[in-house]
Amino acid sequence: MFPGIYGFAWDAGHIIFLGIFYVVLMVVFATIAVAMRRAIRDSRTSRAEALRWHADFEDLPERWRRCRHELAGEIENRTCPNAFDCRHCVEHPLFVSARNGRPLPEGEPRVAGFEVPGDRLYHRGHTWVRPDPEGLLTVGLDDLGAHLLGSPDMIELPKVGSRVVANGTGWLAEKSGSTVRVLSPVDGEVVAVGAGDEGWYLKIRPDPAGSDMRHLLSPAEARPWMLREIERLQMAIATDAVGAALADGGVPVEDLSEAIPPERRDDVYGAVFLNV
Amino acid sequence: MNTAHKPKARYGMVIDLDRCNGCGGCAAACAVENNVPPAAPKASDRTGLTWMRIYRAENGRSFPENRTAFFPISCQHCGAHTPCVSVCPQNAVDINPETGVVSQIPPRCLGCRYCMTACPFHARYFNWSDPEWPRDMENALNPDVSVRMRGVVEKCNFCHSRWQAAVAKAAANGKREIDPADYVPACVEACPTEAIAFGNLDDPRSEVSRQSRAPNAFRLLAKLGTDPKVYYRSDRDWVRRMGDTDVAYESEASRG
Amino acid sequence: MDKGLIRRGIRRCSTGQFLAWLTPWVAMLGFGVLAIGLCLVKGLNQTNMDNRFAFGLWIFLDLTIIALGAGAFFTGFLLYILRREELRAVINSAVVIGFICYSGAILVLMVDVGQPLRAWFTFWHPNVHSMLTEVTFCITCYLTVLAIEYAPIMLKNRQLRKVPSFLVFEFELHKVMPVFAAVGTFLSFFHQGSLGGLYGVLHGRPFAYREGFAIWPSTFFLFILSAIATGPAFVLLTTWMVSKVARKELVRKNVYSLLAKISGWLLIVYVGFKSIDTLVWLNRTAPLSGVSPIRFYAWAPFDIWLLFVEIAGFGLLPALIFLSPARRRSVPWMIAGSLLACAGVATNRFVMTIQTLAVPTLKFEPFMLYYPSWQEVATFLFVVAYGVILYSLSFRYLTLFPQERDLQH
Amino acid sequence: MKNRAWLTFAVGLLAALGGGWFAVPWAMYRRSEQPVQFSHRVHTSEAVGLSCQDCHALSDGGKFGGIPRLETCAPCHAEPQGKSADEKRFINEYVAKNREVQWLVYARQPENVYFSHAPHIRLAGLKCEQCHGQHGTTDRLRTFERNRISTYPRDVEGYSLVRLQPSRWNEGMKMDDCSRCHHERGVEESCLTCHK
Repeated sequence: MFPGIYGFAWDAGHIIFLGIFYVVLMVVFATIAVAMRRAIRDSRTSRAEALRWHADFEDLPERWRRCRHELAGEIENRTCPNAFDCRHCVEHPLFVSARNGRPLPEGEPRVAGFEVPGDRLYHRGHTWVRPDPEGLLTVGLDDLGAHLLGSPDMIELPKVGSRVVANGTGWLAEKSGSTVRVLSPVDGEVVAVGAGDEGWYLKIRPDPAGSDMRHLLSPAEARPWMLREIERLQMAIATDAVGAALADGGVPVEDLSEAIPPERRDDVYGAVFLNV
Repeated sequence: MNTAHKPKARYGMVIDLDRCNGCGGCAAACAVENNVPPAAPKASDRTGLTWMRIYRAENGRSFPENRTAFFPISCQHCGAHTPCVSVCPQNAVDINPETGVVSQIPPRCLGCRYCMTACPFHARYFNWSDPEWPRDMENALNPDVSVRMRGVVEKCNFCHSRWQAAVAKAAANGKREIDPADYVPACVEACPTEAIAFGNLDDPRSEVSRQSRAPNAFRLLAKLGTDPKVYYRSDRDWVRRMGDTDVAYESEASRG
Repeated sequence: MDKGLIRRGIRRCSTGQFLAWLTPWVAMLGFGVLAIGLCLVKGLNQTNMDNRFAFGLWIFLDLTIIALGAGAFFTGFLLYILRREELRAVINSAVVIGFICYSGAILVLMVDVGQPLRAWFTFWHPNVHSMLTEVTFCITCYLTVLAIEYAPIMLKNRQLRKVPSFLVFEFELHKVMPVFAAVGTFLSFFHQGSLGGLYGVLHGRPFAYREGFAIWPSTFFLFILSAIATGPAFVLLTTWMVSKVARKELVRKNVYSLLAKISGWLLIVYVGFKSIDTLVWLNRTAPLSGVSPIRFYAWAPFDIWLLFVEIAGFGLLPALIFLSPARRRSVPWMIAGSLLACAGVATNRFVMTIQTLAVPTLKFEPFMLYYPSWQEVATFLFVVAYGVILYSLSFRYLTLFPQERDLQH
Repeated sequence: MKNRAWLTFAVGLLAALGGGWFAVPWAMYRRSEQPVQFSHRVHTSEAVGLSCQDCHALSDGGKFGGIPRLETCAPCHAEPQGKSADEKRFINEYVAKNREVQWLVYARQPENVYFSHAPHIRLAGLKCEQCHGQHGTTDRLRTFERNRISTYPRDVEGYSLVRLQPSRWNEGMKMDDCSRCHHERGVEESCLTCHK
């Protein structure tokens, strides 16, 4: 095993055999060490939030990872390869330029009973962001999200002064025993927090360079998307016993969570808020 | 391993099968000399321990042509491509270049039994149970041979402790060469018909080397190329053919 | 009760049902513990092995499950090195199966050796010329690699991934996974081969002895080939069995047929080489050792039929099933093919282990058989139970089949 | 905070190393004193003038007489030769009662080792000091340590498991020591050379 131990000899057999053995060991341990070092670095540089989203996104079912341009009817079938982050997408600008400046059809501000106001941008995790006149960004839950969580049992908002990152955790909400990680639509520093009944949750100061919001859906895109989301929600709620149970049209009940069978609630939250 | 030295000796045996009557004296003497424990309560002839096993071979004819021969088989101390030495994963088996004896070191043995599958002579034995001697018989153990523990392999080593004693005796007298009379394995001593000759095969004057060159001498499974140092002799053709692996034999095999 | 541990959106039976499923396996595990305890405390006289059958049921089954566990390294190789992305659907399951097979085999080996506490001697005083040394080194190294590959699957558990450092470590570990896949492939290649070499080098046993290239006898390469040919078939088989037990689709059909196709091509190559090797051995190697090959097959029940069944029935037949596109469209056919292929590798390991020892070398020695004792069988049942329990836990709480969620609707 | 982490680590490391280097070896050996204290230095001094062989003789057959029996000591020690209490006790307890001393043998080899002094002294011409070091000039008999598991004396196992420096005499009579000397002198060193 080692020189100096009885039975070891400096012959070809020992050198080749043990040489290979030690190389294998070194490769294994070096690779683990690299992974650990990177993990420690990631934890320090608060990349954990971004990594969590990437890991979660990887684990989402493929039919939940549809490209926004598929939802807008610009392409037949496309799975998003960029974790819903169009800022780094090579193809997204091509789709936009293919529109030749023609805007997408605006659509109705009310989709299947859910409000989709035109003054804000939407995140795929059912949050929206609205620029304030004073340069801050207001973040809140969209109508579907608000109906699902109703009035949460518990809510854990970020501290004022902390940073949130796009696709990272915005805040945590607990409802009927399941914890939901609501995703933040944008990067920035939290300057104020509010509760859901005020219509918003966070006020965020964007980074000095300005916030890149290309990854967010415009109201015109959000309306067909919302339709798809309701479909998806119905699918998620559906059990073998009960079929789709959401009202078609009309005003949805205040607290949709009551309409969901308790044993499906956790899965439904995961599906809507993109939590794995 | 130091191979600078020319081997001092290549010890071997010649067993005259025409003299062997299968009495088992060699096996008994071996067991006493080498502290082979008595059979464990549940041991069978397949799980028992013996460094020297006597097989019975028959020519397969019916009366009055039926004939029987006995093959005492111990470790054959292969000299080339030694099957067991190369396979042991942890060097518990090696060849002593001074004597040509194939060793088996129980405290180094893991008990994987790979050497047993490798040995074509089935000359290696495994301690399936804890060795146990009847009360007081432990006092009669040979202090020059270590007892083996459960879970290890053991086998004949040509009574190597006797060689060590002979070397010490010669050294006490300031001599490097041992007196051949001082090194005789127990089985050779015990054989009532003096069927076994033992000595240095490399010494052309020795009895064993003369007998090994006799025209009726042969070795078991010689075609495997393991160069055993145990020779057998017989004037009977059918007995000599028993040593081969070749299929052309007519007898029905059985064993004792 | 344990809902918080199960991945969102995945349907699993109730806790009660799960415990009911585990109960018989735990009982079997307990029975195995008893047998193992007997072997360790009282010694190997608890087995029916003897001085002639120095290897028995344990070594035969160890070799078999290690061959079946080859699916882990080979799937990893195909996915991470050759980039067959379709196999991502089964890689986690293959890793868990590999881990179970290898750890189970090592566990049985620790009971099988006479002095388990001396296991480290092989590392401290290795005889580098022994195939068993190579096997020992490679298998322990590879089990380490498998444990490393298992780690990210575990860290993806819903509760564990909540811990940020676990999540980040899992992410980074996953990125370097190709390195482990490569190391695993390298190690598996050598020990699968060395397990074959184990017998091929026994020139004292003409039934097993084979000529070869450099230091490796031909069985070295045949074992590798048969293992990688059967590995995918076993992954296919287990996936199907799990989907039957769980009563749901776990992977898309194309994954089944891809596995079958890979297995089929490798099997046909294996059968080709195995046939050539058998002919060379019967006509050249064995006669040179002084044995007429007819002698090997002179005794019932291991007559010449075993050779034909091994090569044609369990080798060629599944290969033809797998290679026919029409058969590959039918799950029952693919399952039948997998069963045959797995039986083939088991037969091969059986022949090399048991028949080698049964066939006498000395003329006045009889042909011998041996029947395992209940302790030997129970020890192996322990491994089966251990495997089922570990797999069940992994299946329930970890994501073994990423496509499962997609296929639920 | 950071300092505390390092401190914890350092303390843990020290504890582990201390355990490995001192506590475990200490716990592993059972210590006992020789039944009678004895000074080799007095006996080998010029005043007495004994040599090793005078008491530790080699028999004609090459067997090592080893530890002297009462009959070797009694002729000189029928009456006290000095003033030591140990000698008085030796005479009263052993010589007078004709009882053998149960000496604890530092160099007693394990059961599976065959060692004969004859080839080493007569043929190789080794001096006693080569293996036994300065034992012949010591004033006191050391505390005897016996491995609780193997029951072997500590001298034959060496004083540390992993030895980084070449053997010193009191580093024991490990197999490595024997094999190194055999190797250096070109003597055969296969298993059966020394094992039985």
